[in-house]
Amino acid sequence: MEGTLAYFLIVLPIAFAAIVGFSPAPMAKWIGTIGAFATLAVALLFAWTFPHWTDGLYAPDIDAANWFPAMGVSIALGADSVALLLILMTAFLMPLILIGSFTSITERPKDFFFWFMLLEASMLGAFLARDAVIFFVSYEFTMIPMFFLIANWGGAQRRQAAVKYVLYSFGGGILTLVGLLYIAMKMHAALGSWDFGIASMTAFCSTEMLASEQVWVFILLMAGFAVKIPLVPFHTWLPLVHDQAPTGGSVILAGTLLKLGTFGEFRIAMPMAPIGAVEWNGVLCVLCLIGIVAAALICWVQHDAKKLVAYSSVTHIAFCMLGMFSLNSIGVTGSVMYMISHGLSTGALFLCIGMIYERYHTKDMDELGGLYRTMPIWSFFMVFFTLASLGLPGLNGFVGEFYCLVGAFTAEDTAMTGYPGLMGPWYAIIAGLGLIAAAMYLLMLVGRLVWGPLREPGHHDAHHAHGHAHGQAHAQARDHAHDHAHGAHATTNDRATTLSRDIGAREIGILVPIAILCLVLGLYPEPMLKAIEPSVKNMLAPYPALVERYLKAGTLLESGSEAPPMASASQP
Amino acid sequence: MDQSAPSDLLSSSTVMLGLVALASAGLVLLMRPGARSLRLAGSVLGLAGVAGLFVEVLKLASGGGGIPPILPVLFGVTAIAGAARVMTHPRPVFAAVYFILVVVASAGLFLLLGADFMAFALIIVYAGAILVTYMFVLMLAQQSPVEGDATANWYDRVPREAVSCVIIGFVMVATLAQVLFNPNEEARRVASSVQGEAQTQAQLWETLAGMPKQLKVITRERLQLAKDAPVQFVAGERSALIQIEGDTRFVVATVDGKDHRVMLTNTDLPVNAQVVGATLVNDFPASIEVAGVILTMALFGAVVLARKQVELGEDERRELAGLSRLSVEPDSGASR
Amino acid sequence: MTSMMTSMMTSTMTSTMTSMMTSTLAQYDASAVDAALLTSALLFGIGLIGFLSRRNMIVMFLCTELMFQGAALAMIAFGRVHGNADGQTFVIFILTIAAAEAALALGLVVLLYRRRETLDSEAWSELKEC
Amino acid sequence: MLSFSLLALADDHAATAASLAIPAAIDAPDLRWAGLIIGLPALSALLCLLCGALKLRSKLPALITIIALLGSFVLTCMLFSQVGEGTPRVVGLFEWMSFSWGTGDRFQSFAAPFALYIDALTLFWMLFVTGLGSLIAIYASEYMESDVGKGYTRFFGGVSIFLAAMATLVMASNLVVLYLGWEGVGLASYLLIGYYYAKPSAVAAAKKAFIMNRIGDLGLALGIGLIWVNYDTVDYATLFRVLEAGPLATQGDWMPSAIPFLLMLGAFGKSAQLPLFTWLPDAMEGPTPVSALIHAATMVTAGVYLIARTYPLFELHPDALATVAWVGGLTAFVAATIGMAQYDMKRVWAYSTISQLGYMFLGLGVGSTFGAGYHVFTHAFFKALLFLTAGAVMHGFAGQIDIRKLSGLRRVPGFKLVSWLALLGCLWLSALPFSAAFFSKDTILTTALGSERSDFQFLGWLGLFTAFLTAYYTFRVWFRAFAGPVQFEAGDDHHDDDHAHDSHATASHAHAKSEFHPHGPRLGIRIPLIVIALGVVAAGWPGYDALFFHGENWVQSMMMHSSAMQGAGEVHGREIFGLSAHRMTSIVGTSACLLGIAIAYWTHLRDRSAADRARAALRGFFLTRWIPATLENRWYVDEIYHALFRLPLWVASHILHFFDKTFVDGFLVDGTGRVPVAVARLFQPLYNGVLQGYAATMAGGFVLIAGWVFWIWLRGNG
Repeated sequence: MEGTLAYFLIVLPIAFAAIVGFSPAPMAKWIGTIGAFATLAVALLFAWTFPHWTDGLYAPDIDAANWFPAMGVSIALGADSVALLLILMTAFLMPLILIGSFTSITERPKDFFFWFMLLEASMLGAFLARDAVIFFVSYEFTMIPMFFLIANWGGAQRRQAAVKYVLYSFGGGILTLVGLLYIAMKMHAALGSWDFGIASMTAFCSTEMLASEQVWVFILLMAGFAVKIPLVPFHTWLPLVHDQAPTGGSVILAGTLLKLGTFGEFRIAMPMAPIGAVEWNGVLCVLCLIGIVAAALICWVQHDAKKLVAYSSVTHIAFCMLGMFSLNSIGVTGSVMYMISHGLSTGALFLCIGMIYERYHTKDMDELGGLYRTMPIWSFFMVFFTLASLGLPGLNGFVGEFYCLVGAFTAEDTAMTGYPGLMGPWYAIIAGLGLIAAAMYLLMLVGRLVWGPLREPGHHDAHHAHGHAHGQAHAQARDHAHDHAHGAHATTNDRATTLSRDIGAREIGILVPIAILCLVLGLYPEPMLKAIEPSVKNMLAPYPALVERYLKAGTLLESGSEAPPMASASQP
Repeated sequence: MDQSAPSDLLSSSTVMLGLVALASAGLVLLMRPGARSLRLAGSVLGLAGVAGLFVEVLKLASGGGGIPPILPVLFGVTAIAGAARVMTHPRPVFAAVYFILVVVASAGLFLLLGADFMAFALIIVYAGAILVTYMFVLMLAQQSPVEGDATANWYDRVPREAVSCVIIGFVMVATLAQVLFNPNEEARRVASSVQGEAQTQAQLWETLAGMPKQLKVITRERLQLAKDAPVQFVAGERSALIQIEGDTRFVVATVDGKDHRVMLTNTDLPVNAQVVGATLVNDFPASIEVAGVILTMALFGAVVLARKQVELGEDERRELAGLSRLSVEPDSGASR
Repeated sequence: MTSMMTSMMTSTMTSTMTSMMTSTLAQYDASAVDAALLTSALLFGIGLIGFLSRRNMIVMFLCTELMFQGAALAMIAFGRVHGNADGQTFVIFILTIAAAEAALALGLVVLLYRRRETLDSEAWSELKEC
Repeated sequence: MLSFSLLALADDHAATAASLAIPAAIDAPDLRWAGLIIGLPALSALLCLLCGALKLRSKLPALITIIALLGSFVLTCMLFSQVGEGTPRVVGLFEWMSFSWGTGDRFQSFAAPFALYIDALTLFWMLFVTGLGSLIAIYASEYMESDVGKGYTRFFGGVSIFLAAMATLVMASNLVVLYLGWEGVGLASYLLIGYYYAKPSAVAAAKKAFIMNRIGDLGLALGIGLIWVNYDTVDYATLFRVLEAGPLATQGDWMPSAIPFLLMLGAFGKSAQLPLFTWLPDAMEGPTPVSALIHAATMVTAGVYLIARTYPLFELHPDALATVAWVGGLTAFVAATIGMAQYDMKRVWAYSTISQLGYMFLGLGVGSTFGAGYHVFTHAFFKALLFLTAGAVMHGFAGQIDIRKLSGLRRVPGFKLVSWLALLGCLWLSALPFSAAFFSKDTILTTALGSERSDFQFLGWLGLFTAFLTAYYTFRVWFRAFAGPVQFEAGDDHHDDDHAHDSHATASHAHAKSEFHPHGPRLGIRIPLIVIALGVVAAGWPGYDALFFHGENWVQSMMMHSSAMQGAGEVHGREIFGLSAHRMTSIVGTSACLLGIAIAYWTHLRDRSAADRARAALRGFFLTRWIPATLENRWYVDEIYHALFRLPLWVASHILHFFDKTFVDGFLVDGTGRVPVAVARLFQPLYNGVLQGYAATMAGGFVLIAGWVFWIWLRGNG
């Protein structure tokens, strides 16, 4: 039963994309939303009938039709609890985004919803993939819809941003492909047959591949994911793209596309090259720390609200990866939990900023201020989601963050902790500084936008010059090409978009579910933690022995080609 | 000629390189439109280089001893000098004339190599025909020089990037020189020439055997017959006209019912022109046809290219097409 | 003046040639072959340099003729080395090509000259990649 | 003299409680209704949110909050009646966070259920938290009435969130739930300080408060981490049992002993002690009930509660408690000095709160949790009273709180009760003999002076000197504002809450200044004031009971039966100057208090110019010029922090941003983008359209290749 559901999860969005393509323009947004809701329904059904919530196995585990039998590539779909949670989050966010962009998307709505549906299909494909080629295809395919979404409906320099985004992650993706191919080629040499199944590749790699090979195969696999995550040196595309992407694009980018990187790391890079992961662990941890502190400080001096939130997601994701690199169950569980909570809170923040952008056509914090006076409901949600992403206990950010901190804290060489690791209290202390910095820049954001005296762009002169400006604004809006209107600040916050001063029922409708989910995950995260734990333990099987050997010997690269490391699954 | 010791092998090749370099330097000086004295020095330098080269090469050829024969050096040097002048002379007409000198000098070399038919064919066709066409086009395309200004126009005097072109030339010539004129190559040439000589001998007899008319002429001459006296040959065992006994060759001819044995000596062998004609016809029949086609194509090409663009007016065109002329003027009628 | 020069040259030529005729098969003379080869190399080199450096289109074609001449000389020399007449027959074909080329090239030159009133090859550089 | 002898008797029945172990907590599922103490305020917060959403324009939110707080107060009393000073009880409510992994000796588990740990300390704290909370809520219902439509629901929502979080913090059964309450209280204080959101100073103060608290919270979080790493549990009950079993074989060298210092950092952050105290004075930007409830009575005592609750942990490091004592003592002194030079009444009370908190930490440090606990109890009441009287004045005088612009309020009609209650508060603050504060402060100082350690003695004497300063600045405020000739100026804002039309208000208001007449507080403010005043006096009852009727001091018995039992024993110090510690502190303390009041009377009532003349004299003499300057500028602490932390961080951020934008993004990423273009332009000149150019390239290429081929061929068989 789940087998068909898994396929249905991917086919449905594509089908709806097609329908949107052929439907008349005004109908497009409704069909798109229905499609998103349908996918959500299928995802919920899939979760409902999912048999392996607590034993970390995959369902459906049947080997599906062969795609290229000669090359051992088969359309094998399957999800374990972690993948399923990410699928649920994606399916949950998608309808909200589409509803959110009803009014902001006026140009070519059909294309917009068409691309979004394809984007959803490819993301779900990536999460569901049990075959390296399927994973890679859908992982790379997400770039195409994202390119069009940014290039057509983005900000002023949207084309450069789109091109940069695609080239950057494409470059990274290529290296990942090389890594995967190398493994497949080694398998072919050893076993005589081509097999791209993720399970078989993982089994082969962690047992047969030499330590020296695993070290640089890990780097190759990590390259693509490091760009997508983004780890610090490769993060520069994120603020640029977020600044230029439309609201919906930003939300899905922060909500799920970053998680593709971390999920890839969790599903592909770490299991396939455990020795590499251990060898490079020191460097990666330092990168995460730099990411946390540096990006947080950069956030503090931003003037553009969206860029601030973009850099804040760089900090949060660095925090999440710190948990992942702690190589112990509590850390990795914390990082998976963090992925989901970051998706919700930062996604919601982008939605809020998008609502402001629709009304005032500016995201610049110097021009906006004290919006509580005019938009109390919006301010409530803005403050709520800022506190969620701040990691306030009781909301969803805290649980993930606390687990990552504890994970980093206990990843030490003392015997006391269950899992020896390469980090220690000092890492947790520096990451803790990130917590303080998070408070600083997020409260600065809320302090400027929500609290303080009322400041609206061009508000003052609007009253006096309202009469003639109004007419001129309308003329300008009508005849000028899309770019001009988009780029130039509207002289008055034009009422062309007929948006009520405070957020309307539609907008509240998309924020309330996220808020409820944040609260529930914050106060009662138990079921989710119990779901994540088993699959994390399965992934971490080879790591304790390796880490201990690493701590004792200082390096896992014994001189000469020693016997391939035994995947001593000492304990889960 | 034994394998010369590597040391002097090295020395001879470096000397040759030096000489080629010298010649090139001379050429460069010659090419650039500098002061007359400079260009004179260049030509002297060039000639010295070329002469040295010839001496070096011929020394190699004559096994290191003796004075090199005059004629090849003479022809070679004049050919090279002529070529240099062709290239450096600012007036294209003089360049063409110098080219004739080059052709004649190389014809001389042809003679030395025993290709006398080709020597004269070369002079006739090249110097006579092709160069004349060049002269003709030159005259056609040359603006008449402004009175008093005897110098050629700008683009003839100043060459393009003389130095880099000379370097390219120098590299090529140095390579060819190295390849052609090292002792092993010389030894190989001499070896194949010995074998070649023997082969030529047998080939000449075959060519003669393939020329019945010539044999008839020889027999008529030997037997003092009349020009048009009928002569019949008696074929040898492999139906070859020329029969061989020991090292003498003869042919049996029946004249008026009697067989005469006509002895053949080396002098009866075909002359170079005949040999060339024979090989041309026997070995390269297809090539001749292709050559013919190329020439006709060239003819058509030349005709088409040289057509004079004649702008036909509306009326002429209608007329050519045989249509009546439409016209509104009353009196234009068919008088035209 | 040119015709006088050619007649003078041919007269000297015939006198030397008759002395040769008697030995139909001239003794293989290594020095002659080497001289010819060297000359052909130099001729070809000078022809190449001329073609590359001279701006006048007609002189460029003259230089190609020089290269033809160099090639022909080499052909004859190696023909002599191998003792057969193939070299010489091939020179005949070289002549035909040279003639055809001369005819066509000069026709083109006339056309180009008529278009731009100059023989300078640099006048024709529209194909440049600016 | 009579009084002194009685004091001597009090110290004889020294209950040697040191060796008594903390009783093991028993599971009490029957007490699940205790969860409602947290549930009720949380529910009221939700209801307020609902009212806000429905845009109600009534006092309903106040009503909901007051009912909820009274309900939780009643429940706390019922709980107290049931548990009293009995064995502590753990009530599990629901599963929050739990995790376990590894097998065999490597087994590691982490459990943080949402459960309550009810013992004497918890009840003691909850009693005055919920009690004061409900009273102040009633006070606020009238105080905030001018904001009914605009921010009323948000205010009472904040108060409810605060009470819920404070209850969680106090009643938590493990440190992680304490952390939940800890940050929840920080959030509530952020929302309430920033209540007047239109004022940029309020927003900045709120942000500053939250960030400073967050720094403390980081210390606390790391402390919790360390505790869990070393003791494998974060639950109080199991933690106390493990500690009882003797100090763990310390396997990490500095790890276990770092725990008390980290917890201390958290406590100092929340209770505004020396390193992190600058946020409390700025927190006065919030409405006065908030200052009274949160920044005087309840939230700031969270730090004291934390140290009291985890007192056994503080034995892990020899001078952990000494540090607490030192920080407490120094803070008390510094805050008192700054308090002397402030002109804003609420700021003075804020600094006095910091100073009194310093005393409490001094008490904890020197080992008298009983003294600290008792001082918390008494301080909560009289400081709330002082703040509320100040609030009544602000309410009446349209936001005017500057003591230079107010005088003789005693005789202003409607403010007679407020003035007398303010006098009561001031007397208690300056530790008038036989006032409740006198007993609590006396206990602390006696323990300090009586202890063997010389530095504790020094702190004791410093505490006595600070008591003199306290008396001086308290009565400086009272004499200047409430006594003396009647003359006042109205505050600048029409009504000290929403300033939507402040620009218009000031213009129209100027002409109205002449005939402004303050309006005295109505019943809504008077009744809570009176009740609290009764509370202030009643707070002394445990002291009187122990002194006159030789009963057991109630606070001491509560402390005795809680985790902070080590310091709850009777204090018995060695002789000082021939007198017993008790008698010495009482004598010197009383004299310091009376001296302070006398000086204040003399410089601020009889001859008001005297203070100014003294100040001018100080400024004149170059050696002492720095004293008035530093005091008025609050020891330049804010400026130091700005220079030490905020400025370098700001510069670092700009550098990082610049580096990130130009080098990483510009040079590395865009740079690699530009490389192909540069290479293409390199080969551009080759294609210049000239025939011979191409011929030369071709010939050159051919010649090189031929040369190279022949060269190899030559070398081969040359």
